[in-house]
Formats: sequence, structure tokens, C-alpha cells
Amino acid sequence: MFGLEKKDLNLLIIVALLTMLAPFILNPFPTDSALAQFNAGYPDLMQRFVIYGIFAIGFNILFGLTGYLSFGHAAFLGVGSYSAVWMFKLLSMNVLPALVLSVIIAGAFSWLIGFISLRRTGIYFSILTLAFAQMSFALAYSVLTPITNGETGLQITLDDPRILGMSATADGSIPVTNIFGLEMRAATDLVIGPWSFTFSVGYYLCALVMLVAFYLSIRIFRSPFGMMLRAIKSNQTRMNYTGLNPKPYTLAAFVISGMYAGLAGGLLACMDPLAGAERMQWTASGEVVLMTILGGAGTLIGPVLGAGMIKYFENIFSKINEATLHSWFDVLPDPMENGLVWVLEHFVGAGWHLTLGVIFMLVVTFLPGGLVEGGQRIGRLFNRTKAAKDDESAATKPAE
Amino acid sequence: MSKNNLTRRGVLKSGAGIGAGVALPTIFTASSAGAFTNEPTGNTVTLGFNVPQSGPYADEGADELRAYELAVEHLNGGGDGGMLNTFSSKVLDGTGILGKKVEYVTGDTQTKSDAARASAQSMIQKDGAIMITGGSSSGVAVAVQGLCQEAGVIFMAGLTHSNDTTGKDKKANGFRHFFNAYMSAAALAPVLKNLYGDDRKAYHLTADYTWGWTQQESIAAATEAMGWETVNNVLTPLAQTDFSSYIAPVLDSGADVLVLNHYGGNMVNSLTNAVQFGLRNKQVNGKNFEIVVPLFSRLMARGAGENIKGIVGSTNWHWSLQDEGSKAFVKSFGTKYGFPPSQAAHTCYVQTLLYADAVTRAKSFNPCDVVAALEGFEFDGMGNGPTLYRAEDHQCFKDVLVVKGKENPTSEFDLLEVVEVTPAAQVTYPADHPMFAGGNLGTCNPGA
Amino acid sequence: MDAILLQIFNGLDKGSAYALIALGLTLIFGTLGVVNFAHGALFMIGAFCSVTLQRLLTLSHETLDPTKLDFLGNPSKIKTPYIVEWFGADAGNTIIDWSVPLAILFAIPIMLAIGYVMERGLIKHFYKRPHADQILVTFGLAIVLQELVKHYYGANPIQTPAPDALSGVMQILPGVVYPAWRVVYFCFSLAIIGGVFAFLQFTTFGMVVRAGMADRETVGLLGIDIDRRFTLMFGIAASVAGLAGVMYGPINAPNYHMGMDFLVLSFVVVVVGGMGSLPGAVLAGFLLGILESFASMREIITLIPGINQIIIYLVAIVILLVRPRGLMGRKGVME
Amino acid sequence: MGILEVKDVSKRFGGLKALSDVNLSVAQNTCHAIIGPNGAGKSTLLNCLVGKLIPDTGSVMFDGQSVLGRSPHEINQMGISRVFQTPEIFGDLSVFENMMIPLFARRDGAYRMHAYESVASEKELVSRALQMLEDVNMADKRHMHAASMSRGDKRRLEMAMCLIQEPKLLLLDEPTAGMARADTNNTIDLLRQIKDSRDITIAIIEHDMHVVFSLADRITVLAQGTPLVEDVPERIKGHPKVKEAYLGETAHA
Repeated sequence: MFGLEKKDLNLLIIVALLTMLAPFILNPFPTDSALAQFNAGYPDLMQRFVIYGIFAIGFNILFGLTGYLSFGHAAFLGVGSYSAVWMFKLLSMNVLPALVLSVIIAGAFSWLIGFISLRRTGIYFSILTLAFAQMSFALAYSVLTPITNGETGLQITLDDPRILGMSATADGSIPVTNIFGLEMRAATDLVIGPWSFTFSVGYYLCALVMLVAFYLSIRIFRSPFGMMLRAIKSNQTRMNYTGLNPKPYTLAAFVISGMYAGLAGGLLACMDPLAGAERMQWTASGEVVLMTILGGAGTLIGPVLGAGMIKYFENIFSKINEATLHSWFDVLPDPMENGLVWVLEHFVGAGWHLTLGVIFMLVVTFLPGGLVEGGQRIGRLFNRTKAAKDDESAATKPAE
Repeated sequence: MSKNNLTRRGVLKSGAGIGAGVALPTIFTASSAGAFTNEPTGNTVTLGFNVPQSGPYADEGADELRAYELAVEHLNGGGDGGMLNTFSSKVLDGTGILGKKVEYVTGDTQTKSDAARASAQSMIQKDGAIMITGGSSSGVAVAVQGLCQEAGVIFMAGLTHSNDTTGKDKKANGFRHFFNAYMSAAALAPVLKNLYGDDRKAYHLTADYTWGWTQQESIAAATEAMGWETVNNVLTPLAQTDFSSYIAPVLDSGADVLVLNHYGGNMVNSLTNAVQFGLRNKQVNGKNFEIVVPLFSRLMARGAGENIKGIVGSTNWHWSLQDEGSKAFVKSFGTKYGFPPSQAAHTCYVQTLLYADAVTRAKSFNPCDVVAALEGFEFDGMGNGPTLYRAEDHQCFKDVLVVKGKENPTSEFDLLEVVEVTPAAQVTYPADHPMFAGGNLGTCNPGA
Repeated sequence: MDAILLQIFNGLDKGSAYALIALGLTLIFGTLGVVNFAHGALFMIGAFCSVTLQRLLTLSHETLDPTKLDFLGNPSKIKTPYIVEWFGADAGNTIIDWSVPLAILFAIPIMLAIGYVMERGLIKHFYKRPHADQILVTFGLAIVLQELVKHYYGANPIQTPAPDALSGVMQILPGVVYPAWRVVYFCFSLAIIGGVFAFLQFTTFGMVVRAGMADRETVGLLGIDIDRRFTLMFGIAASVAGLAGVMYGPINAPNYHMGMDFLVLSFVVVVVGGMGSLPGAVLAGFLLGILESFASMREIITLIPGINQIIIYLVAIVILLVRPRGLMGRKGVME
Repeated sequence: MGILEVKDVSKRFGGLKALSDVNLSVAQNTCHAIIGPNGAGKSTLLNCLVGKLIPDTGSVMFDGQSVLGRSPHEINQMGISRVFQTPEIFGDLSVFENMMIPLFARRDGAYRMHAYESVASEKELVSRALQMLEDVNMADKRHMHAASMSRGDKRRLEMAMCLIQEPKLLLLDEPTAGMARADTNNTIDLLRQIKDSRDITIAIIEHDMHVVFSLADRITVLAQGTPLVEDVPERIKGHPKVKEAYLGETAHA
């Protein structure tokens, strides 16, 4: 089905089920329990999970397949966001034209930067992309303020023209992003006993787009094109002497991943019509690298997992404060409680960056294949006969 | 506990779902209209404190958070009551807000508009926060204010000094207690004239982004109006750490005043560099060379160390003020944490109380009722003298402090001395002032 | 004319920080073949060595003075540093005043130890791994180090002032004054750079290391324990970065983020100079410092708005495209 | 006219003259060996043929067209495949994929965006790849990671990758370097089989005289950057000049 092999189809179906049921899966704890802190099933975060998933999937097409480590992909995400917001300002609040434009502009921009940067390889390539992205950020923050609105970020306002829509709603508010009238922020709640689940239009739109993006990435991975990209990573000399020109292949991969980034940026703006320059900073580019590696570069599902994990830390761990910690360990005797809180507060709340850094070092050191490799190892522990099979299939499709 | 509610058509919020004893799960997917976003239905109400916990303003964020915790304590009847005792409005009685116990959630803005919005979103959607407050930069304030407008909750801005927050980016659901660049300039200009005369040549170094520009524009306009000449204005990159190459040309420019339109780390570095180049000891045009830092904060002054001595600037509030409100606040804060509060802490504390008070007076959590209660609200006893929340742009008008780095500090907190308290009337501007033009408050949005 | 001269000085002293950091990076890259993203963090830790020493020196004996009241109306605490109590006011205060130069002695063992632990504990396992992995793991380490420092020292900058005697300005040319400490910093960096080069040039150890940089396997075949020497080399590189940080404190107050601020920049410097070339790193450091200074001149900003924001990156891009091996890099190194 | 015509090719590296006035003609469907002591310029000459180096003077014509100034992949597309001294294969890919890539390169040219249909759906190419793997006795290894194979297998794989492109000219750079005698003999058998079974021209650079004399139809002896003699093997064996320059000291080394 869908022109996929059985294994890939299974993966796609699993991912589809996970994303469609995410509002349930991510809200496992009753709303009023102490563990509700760890619930992630609210629309904004779920949207971020899948949007950054798209970003990472795209980045993986470049990095995972060709091995070219770009430190500038955030620039394409930012450009995508700016394009989408401009579309909301000028044309209408419908998300479709905005998404189309953000993909096109990000594609064009990444073609330009890729064309220049791909003249070099290895760390030189990384530094070139880094330099371009930092330039984009610095300019967007200052000189280009008329286009980007600098520090405060590009926003929609009541007096934007919106030639195909309206500047303001009847009651004087800024109109809301929608798809043919269906508002992105529309949502419905399902309350079952102590649990509460939210289903939002925005999330399901993002999830559908992500599934399409994921499906296309499977096709690319299994296509001759994907094989060529892996061949480039493996041995450029042989590539050349086999009559193949690596440049257009890598450029195409760069542009495709740039378009994925633009799509993600556009979606971010659709869910929340604001585009800030920080989206283009090199640390933001670093973030997608972390996501991809954390999940497992070159694997299909890895980047999505990595994106989810990092966004979960950023949004859930950073919100645990000392008071919360104390409330958890209330039952313990005071010295123990204080000691435990003292240790943990390094890692939560303001310390979530530290947790991320530590996990990241551990993963790179001990699990070069990322979470996917971790999962495989655990799987192997549980099932030795299956492990043999895994090994075989890993050898067949080494890029998995 | 209340849950998120994002649709304008609305869905039923149900606290009744908490049926631990119910054998069969009760399922609600009803869609009758809720009154407004995150209407508190239980016996608690949740506020969202969105402050920078990572990034360069983390220390300010931490101080803001302390102030918020203190405010919550006071609202719930704990501690010594702080400013509740001095506040001119007496409706708050230490029983929470409208009888509901105040709870709070915290988040990290990272001083990035994206992260700040994500954090605020999670407070609104996940934790059911009815009001968001905090922040330590204008970019973040404007971004979160926009979000709160869309989501239908109230935003009580923290530290934000750009004219835009209540100028071209003002929003009906957003309120600013902090002063702004225009007010800094209006307060500073007469003092500068007194101290340094009306025949001065000023050289501006300006952080190259929105806040820097508006402040430079405001200061240049105010000082030029009293006879100063602006010789030059050089924009410096946000990421700049060593300002020597920007300071050096000042030496030969013929200017006799250097205005540093910088904040945070930029300010500490540019001031340190300026002092290194001996500008403080220089004589130009027969006058002593002077440095002005229009926006001061004590936390940053501490970062600048010795270099801050004798430098003039403006600030929203300082702990050494001797009015009853300030004294009460400093006492509660100092007793709890062991050091005096910063201006960021003050503004955040006051904003929380003002919100609680507005809800109580309106007898409703509905954002539109709260907006109505805050608009045109006049109060006193909160540390800045009689204050007005102007209805037209949701900006507070109150006295502004002109301060100077203290020459002989008696403690590590005693860094600034108040030179003058500029009365509110002097810093008030018409709502349609050109520096604040281009925005539209819109109408209040109660969400659902 | 004076303006241009001043900008050259500015560039040189800005460049001396770049050169020192890039020198350490290049040492690590050249000897160990490791791309160290945590190098900026080492610079930052160096700066915090002097913060720590300053704190240690001003550890105080607290007494209550009932005649004075603090902000809460309680008797205020009078702090007397133990140093002052032990050595008397004059000597004690002089020691505190000179805490930054003293921190050099304090920082060297600390940085060597940190370098040793880093290399043996982490970097060692990444020699055979791809550059991307090295970048990532050291980037993770940089985050961890920076967050730890932030946790204990806060996010705001902390002043580490220069000794009074060196905190003023000095006349360097007739009519041209320049901050004394910046001159000190420049001379200090020249001394360190000279020291490193002399060390590599004239000691047996240095010769082995240089040979190792050129061809690691051959040296290994000669039965020389190159690994141990490289470990020490890592320690030295860490010390160079640390000392650059210690002395940088009085120029700009140290904050936990300063390493990251310099990181991207120092990589650009290394690339412009040529990966693996020590003289290249130094030269590029000074050159970029000077270029950056000139780009910040008003005349030039007016001509090309925003040039001061991007000059460094622009130079990097042009160099990489026109001369990918950098100013002084050997051909074929990581091309 | 041979299929490959090298005329007056010279190449200097700084002060070192690596090649001077080399003339060489390789006739179609023959096996032409180039031998010579170390530093004779064999590798330089080879690199000039495949586009890695550009000679300072002279011309290299292949099948009536100049190869000079073309990049390696263009030259490959003209019909020249090269086997390296140390096997260059796609180590991270499976053996099967290693076979598929040259097939795509031959069918689709230097670049084609083929990003949607899967590799497996190219039934015809798949069956050709499998057939070729059968031919070289590697069918059972098709799922293996290419990098994890033995050196001999890598060599065979590389050879198969070149052959599956059906090149007009196959360049072999010391194909038996570092091999045990048994492996060398296997390689010789394989090459002879290739030579006999299809229309192909082979140019081979080799140290091992056993290999050269087992395979070559003609031999060019290179010394100090110039061709010393060119003749059939039988006459090269006894040639005094060759003995002097080369065979005398290093034969069967």
C-alpha cells in the first residue's frame, strides 16, 4: 500500500496512530493529580512536537543521508515563518497560501545558500552555513526591521490590508488563522472521569502535514535518490568515478531539507502568527542538530523522537519549580526532602538546559545511533531471536 | 480545576469530571458556551508567572519570581501583608481573589519571543492560567501581550521599557505598570540640564534593535528640546561584547556627553569600556565629560561595579524610597529573602496586586470586566505615589525616579541614590503622541 | 588619523583575545584532531577562576555594628576580609586589589586539571569518531559547564576589576591615550603566544608534538607515547584559554555566557587562519579584530548599514570560498 | 587509431617533471599494460586519463573525443571505469546497493532526481544487479555491509561495479597489490574471463610481472616519466633496455 514495503508501511501506520491518538497518549495523568505536571497533551505543545518533527525530518534528509552537517537550518525556518506572516498580513488568514509561500521562499533561499555553501565539505561547510545563518539573524534583528519587525517579531495587526480577507473582525479583534473558515485554535474537550483530553484543529492539521512529510521522507529514503545521498556520505570518490555528479544531489537534498524547514516555520506561524528573529539564531540551528542526533541520525523515526524529547524538556521540565518539587516530596522527612529538592532543582526549572546538556552528552557518547539505537538495544535484550533478525535487516538497510 | 478552552464557540468546562467515586466514567463533550477563557470554577485561581530563567536576564527573572511568590503569599493572607496594607484600594482582604485561593505556575521565557509564547501557551492551555505576567524585555512583552489578546486572558507586563508596548503594539488585554523610554527622557532632561547645563554635545551609542531606537529617539528629542546637540548616534550590534571600537571615536568627536542606550549585559560592558577609556576624567569644551545611562537597574548596576558611580539615569522604583508602600514592600521582601527587591520585582509585585484588586472590584474574573476595572483606575500606596492606569493605552502614569550611582555605598545593595522624583505630570504625554502612534488597542477579548 | 590609529589598537587588543582562544582551539585540533566546541567554556571558566579567587580573598569575618542600620532596620553587618585581618589593612587590600593577576597562578593548575580530566574522561573516546560527533559532545559539555557556572554565580556579570595601578589610561603615543589594562592584555597575549611557540619550537616535547601534528602514526611507530603528550597538550590549550579568560575579566565583566559569545567567532578565526595552523590562528585573530574595529566606525556603517553586525561572517564566507585552506593553512587539511 | 590516444602529454609538479612527452595508444578490445619502477609516473598518467589531473601539455583522446578538462564523472560517462589500488566502494551501503548505483549512473546519467519510486521497484536493474552478483559469486553476500567484507571481496565488488557499467575502457590500478598469491591467481582468472567474455578494452597498471604477462596483449614500459618501449609481452621480457631500467632489479619482487 502507498508504494511502501511492509516494514515501512508498518512504521507509517504506527506513526499515524501515535499522532492521531496523541491527545490521549500525552495526557496519561488525571488532570488533578500531582503527576499532571508531566502531561504534554495540550494543543500548543503537541503542535510543537509535530512541527519540530517536520523540521527534524527534513534536516535528517540532508544530515542523516549525505552527512553534511548544516548549522544554518534555522534560517530557513525563520524565513518560512516570516513569509507566512506576511501572507497573513497581505492576503488572508487562510493557512494554505501562507504554507505554500513559506515553502517556496525557504526553498529559494536554501537554494541560494546551498549553492554557495556546498562548494565546501566537512567542517568548512558547517561554518559556511553557520555564517550565513548568523548573518540572517543579525540582519533580521536590526537592519531588516522594516521586513522582520526586529526584536519584537513580525505580528499581524488590526490595520493590515489582508486583501482577500478582513483587516479586523466585526467585534474589533484581529482575525484568526484558519483553513477555509475552520479556525486553527478551535478545539473540543473530552472529559472522561478525572481525565481531560483536548482535540484542536491546529494540531490535527499539523499532524496531517507531518504524516505527509514523513511519508515523503520514507519515499525519499527508499528511492534511488536517497541511495545516492547515502552513497555521497559513504564515498564521494567512488561516486565521481561511477559517473555521478554529487553536487546536484547534495544541493537537491539541501533544498528539500530547506523546504521542510520552511514548511515547519510556516506551520509555526499558522498556529501562532508571530515570527521572531531568534528563530534564526545559530543556537536554534543547533537545536535541530541535537534533535536529529538525539533521536538517531539517518533513521526514519529518530528525528521525530528527538524533536519530541527536546520540546518536552523545554516545555515541561522548565516549568517544574521548587515549590512543585517540595510538594512532591512532602511525605519525606525534612532533611531528605530538602536534600532531594536541592539535587533535583539543578535539573528542572531554570536548570532544564543542564539536563539537556547531560542527556545529550550521554547519548552521543554511549548511543551514537541515538534513541533509536537505544530502543533497538533494549529490544534485543528482551528478544534474542528477534535480535538476530534485526542484525540482518540492519545490514540490509544500514541507513535505518 | 479548570481546563483550556480555545474555541470562540466554546466548550463546556467541567470540574464535575473529577469523579473519583464515580464507577462509570462520565464523558462530557458538550459545547454550551463558557463565559471566558479559563474561567475558574473550583476554589482556586491560577496565575501564570512567565519570567526569564535562562539567558542573560535570568537574575532579574529570579527576582521577579520572588516578588510573585511574595504577592501570592500576601494575597492568600500569609506573611505581613506587604503593600496590601498601604494600597489605597482596600478590597483585598487576604482571602485570595474573590475567595479563591491563588495558585501559580511558572515558566521560562528564555528572553526569546518564541519560547516566551510557548511557555505562556502552556500556562493558558494546560494549567488554566487566567492571567499571565512577567518578562524582562520588550520583545517578549510585546509577543506575550499579543498572545494573551488572542487567547483571551489578561497580560500584566513585567519589566518592559520600549514605547511600543503601550504604543504601536498596545493591546486591550495588556497593561503596563513599568515606565517607558519617553518617560525616562522626560524625567531625565530637566535633571541633566540642572546638572550639566544646556549647552552640551551628546554622543549616543544605541543598541541596534527596537527598544534601543525608541529610547534613543526619546532621549535625543527631550535633550534637544532643552538645547543640547546630538553630535552622533552609532548603532551597536546586540551581540557586541567589547565596545572599545565604538567608544574610541567618542574621544575625538568633540562630544562632552555620552549617552548609552543599552540595557543588561550590553550596558554593563559599554559602561565598563567607557570608563576604561578614561571618559569620566576627561575635559571637553571646558566641561567635565559625562556619561548618561537612561535606563538603570540595580541588578545591572551591580554588574557594572565601581563604574556606575556618579552616572545618572532613570529607574522605575528604588528600594530606598521612604513612602509607606515602598517601606512595607521592602520589609516583607527583605525579611523573606534577606536582600532588598529590584525594580523588576517591585513592578511584578504591584502588577499582581493590581490585577487581584481589579478582579475583586469588578467582582468577576472575566477579562473584559477586569479591563474595565483597570482602565482609568487611580491608586496610591504602591511605591510611586498617586498613579493612573490610563484607559487610552493601558500605560501607568506615576512619578519617575532619576538616580545616580552612589559614590560611597554602605552595602552591596546601596548602589543608587535618588536625585529627583519627577512628578507624574511632567512625564505624562497625550495618548496620540507621535512616538506612540500607529497602534490600536482593539477591544478586549474574553476568549471563549 | 588618530581615529584610525585608535581603531588599529582596538583591533589588536580585541584580536589578542581572539588569537588566544583560536590558538588553543588550533592546538587541540592540530594535535588531537578534535573540534572542541567546549573551548569557549574553558575561556569562561578561566574568567570565573578570577571571580572565585576574588571571592576567596574577600571571604569576610562578619561583625554586627549596632550604630548603623541596614535596609530592614537591623544592625548592619560589617565585613572584614580575613586577608585584611591577617596581613593588615595595607597588605591585605593590596592583595585583594591585585586579585586578577594573582588569579593567573590560581588558574593554571585548575585549567590543567580541567583539561586533563576533559581529555582523559571524554575527548579520548572521540578521537576515532566523526567530527560531527566531537562537535556535538563538546557542545553538550559546553552547555553543562555554562549552566553549572550560572547556577552558582548567577546570570548577571560580575566585575573583576584591574588593580588600581593599571585601571587608568596610559599615554601610548603623543596625544593618544589608551586603557592601561588593554595594553597589559595585549602584551600578555603576545607573551603567551610567544611562550607557546617557543615551547613547541625549542623543547623536545614540543618537537615530538609538532611531529605528531604532522603525522601521528609515524611518531607512534617510533615508540613515543604520543597520547600522553597530547593529553598534556590539551591541558596546555585549556590553560591558554583559561588565562585568556582570567585576564579578560577587567575588560568586560565575566558572565556565564561569555564562552558562547566567543565560540562562533573563534571558529571563524580558526577557519580564516587555516585549520591546524598556529601562526594562521594568531594572524587571523589580529586581522579579524582590526577588521571588526574598522567596520564599527561610523563612516563605514553609514556607507553599508549593518556591516558591523556581519563583517566577521562575511570575511569567513569570502575566505572559505576563495581560499578554503585559510590564510596559512596547509593544503589538504580537512578540505 | 586506438580507442585511447595519449599524445605528447607532460606534467610537472613544481620542479619535478612527472611526465614528459608521453605517447600511448591503446587499441580496442586489447589488454594494454603499463609497467615501470616506482616513481616512473604511472599513477600520474592514470590520473591524467580520468580527469583527476590535467596535463600541462598534450592531448588525451578517448573514442575520438578529448577528455581534458572534463571532470571524473563526465569521463566515466564517456565509458571509462576505474578500479583503484585500494578498493573504493560504498562501505556504508549493502553489496546489492553498491551494484545498483553504477546501474543507475549508466541509465540515468550524472544526475537525475529520482526521489519517489523505490529502488526495489526498478525490476529490470535489480535483476541485472543480482545477475552480476551471481557472476562474481557474491550473491550470498548481497545483504552484507560492504565495509565489513574482506579485502579480496571488496576488490571483486569494485570490479563488478565497474563491469556492470559495461565500460568501453576499464582502467585497473594495481589490481593485485598486496594480495596473496592465491588471490592474485583468482584475480587473474577473473580478469581473463572478463576479457574473453565481452568486448572490452583494458588498461592495467601493475607491479606484478606475473599478472602482466598473464594478461597483457601489449606492454608499455614507463621510466622517469617517459615511455621506454612498447611491444608485445614476449619481446618486452627480453628487451635489454627494460631489463636495465626495471626488470633486472625488481622482477618478481
